[in-house]
Amino acid sequence: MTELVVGAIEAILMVLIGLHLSIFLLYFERKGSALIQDRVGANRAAITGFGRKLGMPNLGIVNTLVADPLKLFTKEDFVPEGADHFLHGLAPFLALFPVLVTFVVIPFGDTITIAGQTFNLQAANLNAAALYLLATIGIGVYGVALGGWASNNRWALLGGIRATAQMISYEIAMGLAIVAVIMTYGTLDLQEMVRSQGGVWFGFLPRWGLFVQPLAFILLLTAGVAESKRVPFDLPEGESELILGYMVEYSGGKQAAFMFTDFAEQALTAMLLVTFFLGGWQVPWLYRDGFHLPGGHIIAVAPLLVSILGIVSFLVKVVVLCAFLGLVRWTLPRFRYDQLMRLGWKGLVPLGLANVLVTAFIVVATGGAH
Amino acid sequence: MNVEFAALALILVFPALGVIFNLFFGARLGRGAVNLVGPGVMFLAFAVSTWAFVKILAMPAGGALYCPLWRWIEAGSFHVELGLRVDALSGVMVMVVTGVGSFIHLYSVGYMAHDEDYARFFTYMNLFALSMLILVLADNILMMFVGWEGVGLCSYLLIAFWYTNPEFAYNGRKAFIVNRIGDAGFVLGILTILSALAHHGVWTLNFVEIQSHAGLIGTTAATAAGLLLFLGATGKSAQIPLYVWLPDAMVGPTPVSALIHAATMVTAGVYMVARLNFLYMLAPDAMAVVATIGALTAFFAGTIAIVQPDIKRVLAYSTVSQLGYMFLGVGSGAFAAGIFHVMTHAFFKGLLFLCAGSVIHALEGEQDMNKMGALRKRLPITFWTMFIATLAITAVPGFSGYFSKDLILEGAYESGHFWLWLLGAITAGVTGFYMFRLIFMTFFGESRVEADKLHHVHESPPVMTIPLIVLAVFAAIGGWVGLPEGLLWGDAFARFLSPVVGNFKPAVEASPAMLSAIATGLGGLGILLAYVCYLRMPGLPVIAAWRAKALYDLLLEKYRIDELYNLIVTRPLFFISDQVLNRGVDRMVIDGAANGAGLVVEAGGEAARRAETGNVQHYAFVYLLGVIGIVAYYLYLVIR
Amino acid sequence: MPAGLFWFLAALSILAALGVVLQRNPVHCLLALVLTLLAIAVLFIGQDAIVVGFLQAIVYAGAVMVLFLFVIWLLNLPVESGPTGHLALKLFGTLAVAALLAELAVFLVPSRLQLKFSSAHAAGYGSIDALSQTLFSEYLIAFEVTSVLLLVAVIGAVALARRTTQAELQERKEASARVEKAA
Amino acid sequence: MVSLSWLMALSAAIFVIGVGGFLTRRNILVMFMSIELMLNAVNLAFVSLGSRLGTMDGQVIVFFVMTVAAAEAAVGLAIIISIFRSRETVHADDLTLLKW
Repeated sequence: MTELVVGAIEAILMVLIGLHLSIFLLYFERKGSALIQDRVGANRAAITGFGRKLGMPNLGIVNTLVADPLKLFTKEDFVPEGADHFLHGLAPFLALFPVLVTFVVIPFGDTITIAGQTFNLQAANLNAAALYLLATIGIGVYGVALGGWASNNRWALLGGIRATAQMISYEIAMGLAIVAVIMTYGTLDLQEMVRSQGGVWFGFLPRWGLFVQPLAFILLLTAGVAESKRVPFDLPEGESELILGYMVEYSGGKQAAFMFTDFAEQALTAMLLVTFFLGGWQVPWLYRDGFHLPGGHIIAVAPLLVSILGIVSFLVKVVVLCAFLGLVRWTLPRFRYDQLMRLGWKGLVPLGLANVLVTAFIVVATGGAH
Repeated sequence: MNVEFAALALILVFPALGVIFNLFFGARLGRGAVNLVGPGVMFLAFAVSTWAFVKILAMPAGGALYCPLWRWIEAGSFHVELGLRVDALSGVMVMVVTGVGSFIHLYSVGYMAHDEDYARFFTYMNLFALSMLILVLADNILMMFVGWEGVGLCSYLLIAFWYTNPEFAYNGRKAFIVNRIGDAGFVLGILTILSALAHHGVWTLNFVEIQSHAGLIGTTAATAAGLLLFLGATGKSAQIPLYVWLPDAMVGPTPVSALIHAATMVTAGVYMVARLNFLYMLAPDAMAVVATIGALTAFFAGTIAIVQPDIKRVLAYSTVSQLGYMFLGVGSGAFAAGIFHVMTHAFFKGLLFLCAGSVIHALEGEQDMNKMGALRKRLPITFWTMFIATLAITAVPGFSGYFSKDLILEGAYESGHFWLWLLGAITAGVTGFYMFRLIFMTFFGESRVEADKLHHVHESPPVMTIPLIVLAVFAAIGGWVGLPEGLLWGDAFARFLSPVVGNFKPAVEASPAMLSAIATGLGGLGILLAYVCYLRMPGLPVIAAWRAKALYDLLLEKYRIDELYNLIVTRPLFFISDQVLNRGVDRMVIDGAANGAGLVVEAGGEAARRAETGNVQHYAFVYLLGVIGIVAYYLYLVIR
Repeated sequence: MPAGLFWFLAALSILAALGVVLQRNPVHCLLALVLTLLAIAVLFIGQDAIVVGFLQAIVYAGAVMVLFLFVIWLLNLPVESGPTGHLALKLFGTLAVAALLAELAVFLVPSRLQLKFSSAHAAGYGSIDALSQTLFSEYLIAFEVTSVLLLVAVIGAVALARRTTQAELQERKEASARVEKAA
Repeated sequence: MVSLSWLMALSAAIFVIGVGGFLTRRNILVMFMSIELMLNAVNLAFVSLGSRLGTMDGQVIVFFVMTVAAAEAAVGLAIIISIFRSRETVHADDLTLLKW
């Protein structure tokens, strides 16, 4: 029973992390893009001028984090004529749900011991977590697909078709990248993957997956961006061509759910990259008993602090990666659809296959990953 | 003493190469190449044969060369090993086949000089020689049968060489079909021997092995086998009752006639009987049949030859007649004499045909002797060589035919067949008559040649006359190898062959000189009669023919044997085929069954097609019913 | 697998399967099918067939069914209005189906399932290791043949579904003209 | 532990529903989906029996069934598209060309 409660708490925690990251990304979307494009960005909503009285610049933070959701959730929920009411309502849920349930398998810290009880900082300790990821991501396709179809709108349907084709195409590249990672670590358990990234090579280099599977990192990064349908892969939304693609007939809360899905996927991508390649919650040179610096010095650290440092390390890495993804979003121009498909099928998939092949050879040659 | 001699295979390889060359490249590479290759391969085979023959002569008596080839048939304890074997008997035969064959090939170069289809002609000729060589060289009876069939096929091809003429094609077919009848007997004969031996656990078809186990074959089986094989021989060697194809075979090119009559094919039967002498010795009844058929054929064909106007037809019947002599010889047990006659006959009959060809060539295809005459001066070489050949065939003492025919008649008499001897002696007279009739009508007397042909009658080119001269020499002196006993080297030929065919054992004492004198005297009588009838009193034959018109017509129409065969065999066969098998069995029973099956299927399909709605769900429903049935069955099994 | 979960999944999968058969709108049918597949996938995982269960979700529900969805869109199928199909077929079909179900039910009376079953699994049963061991030893040839089958299916699908382009039509016309000219 | 009988009964029920769908629906796409239902029912039976017998064979067979189903879907759907292009219909009772 305790286990169940702890699991529930951890799951809620993880989902909250995901949601907050999404909020952060929403903010970054507004202000970050403004920064890059040399403009002020969201600047109007400063409730009672609270911040200004304290002499702070107007960050528009309240606008983004509070006013936007308030506005979205209070708008009229409009369903177009001839639309499939049931599916129109179901689609945003179908899109968001699989992403949110994916967060639970991501380990966000090592075990933590509180009051004599040891907890694993991973909401659901599935031993086939890598497969679970792929499954939920695969199911996520239906949300956008049905959203586009149920709107009874040509633009929406086109957007839905584009989104579906794009997602199932890049799912393959993503799956191949993850397969290579699985082969490298020899396990499907994400917590174990992170654990095996502890320690150092050559006395100083952290044993991160990035140094073993650089190609898989790039593949997963690219495919992840494509999965979340962000620039440069935002063709399903393509404001200039399809108005807003599969979301065009959505408003209010449902549209917010779709938007949220994109952000959550971005956050998820960042978490996966961190877990697979950047050592997860591992802090370089930090072991159970403290830091082992390259020079041979040892700085003792309390066990509880080690665990907390792990969580902080994980969050920092994720935030940095999210920021990087946002940077990409505002830096690269959009692909054409044929270029997108060509990149997916002729670029990433063969590269992923080659990577799997080479990995297999090396794994066999070095006597397996176990 | 047996010696392995691999070069024997070359005797077959050369003609085979000739066949391949002429068949595939002959027409493309032109007349020159064909004229070189066609006879060339035969001369090469002749050279190898001579080499082999000399080796045999050098060996002690009874020596043989052999050349194993490969295992042909293997079925349980029965297997046939292919191999070539040359002993004294087959040595003589192979020399005759390649030797005479070579010169006939050479002659053909001249004879066929104006024919378009020379490549096909030489293909057939080489194949013919090849088949005959397989027949002669075979060391087992089954391989011999291959050659036996081969010469039958080639005779068909060559007789019908000018196949655009329906009559010629018909004659070719006739030769083939008549041969088939004999071949059926031959196959049955082989099987009889095989089963007789297999009954005692000996599975073999090899001549030597059959001979060593001959004691196992009972008299009855030997008689049956001998008669069946002889049926084959009557087909191949044109004896009563299957001789009818040979005169009709004259429609082929003349070198073909020479080849068939002299070197190949027709002598196969005689060779076969001599080869299986041990078998026939076991069956005196079969021997008697062979001798009787031979003597009857000799006389019978000779009488037909008397009145024939066609020069080649006369020669054809004379061949049938001479073959009868040979069978008389081998049937009397004088196997060496029979083979001796095969050899001398090859020389003079080959020569006669080639000379006749030369005459025909000169007269641009004219074969009727009533339109010849007085050609002696215009065709000197042809005349003299043909005259020598005629002296040989009429058994004028000193010439080759004299020695061989004498030995045969002596054998017939001494084996106790007095009446057969008498018939043979009379036939000698008949031979003298019709042969000199041919010479006189062709080369002497008034010229009856048509005017427009007369001015370009000319002697043949050297490529044709050289074979004539060579063969004439052999026709003249070729018989001296078989001089009478006690004279110079004596009967060397018979001594040479005796290890293979055994020595002749006389049953009745007789004076050879006396017998010879009677036969020669009868021959002289025939010549004299011909001289009187055709040179002294040219009107006499006409009067005789008018007086005995019935007999004359009967002879002229060849005793109407063909018509008889038509009546008793062909017409009933046609009748049964058409009325019973065609209208009855074929149209009613077989067609009825076939059409009936079709009707049933059609009616059934018409009824069943309603079930085909094309709707996949209907099919699935029926499928489901089947599934329910199967599940129900298993349910029954489980519950029970 | 807890009994409660089983009953829930069983009810869900049967309802969803009925949805496939009874829904008028093909897209709704498809969604019902996806739901059935997912329920069955969970049933698989509940019986320790972990890899196969996830594969069912990834490949079957996540990819093959999307293909169906694409085709439905491509054909722009209307919602069927009113009863469809042959009434007779429906009647007799239902009867036959009921008969089959009855037969199978008789089979499934627990006293008849007299097989010797063990409920305890060896360690690693259903894991990717165990599946791979079986797949790449005992079923290796079948596995390789399957790869050929997939290749053939891909080629076949492309060959069947692609339209002939104008340029190809033109080329064919010219080729046949050449043939006629030659003849 | 759920009784094997119930698992098999569930499999049988889904299978029979698939059969019924195949027989009664006109739309060949839906008929196709019914076939997938039947396949999955059989898969469930395989996994259940394999699980009770403690062998991996059942799962391997399910793996192959999935592969074959994927190939079948690819080709089958391509055929349906071809049919729709030439006949403008996906109703099974309009596609009765294969009859007398």
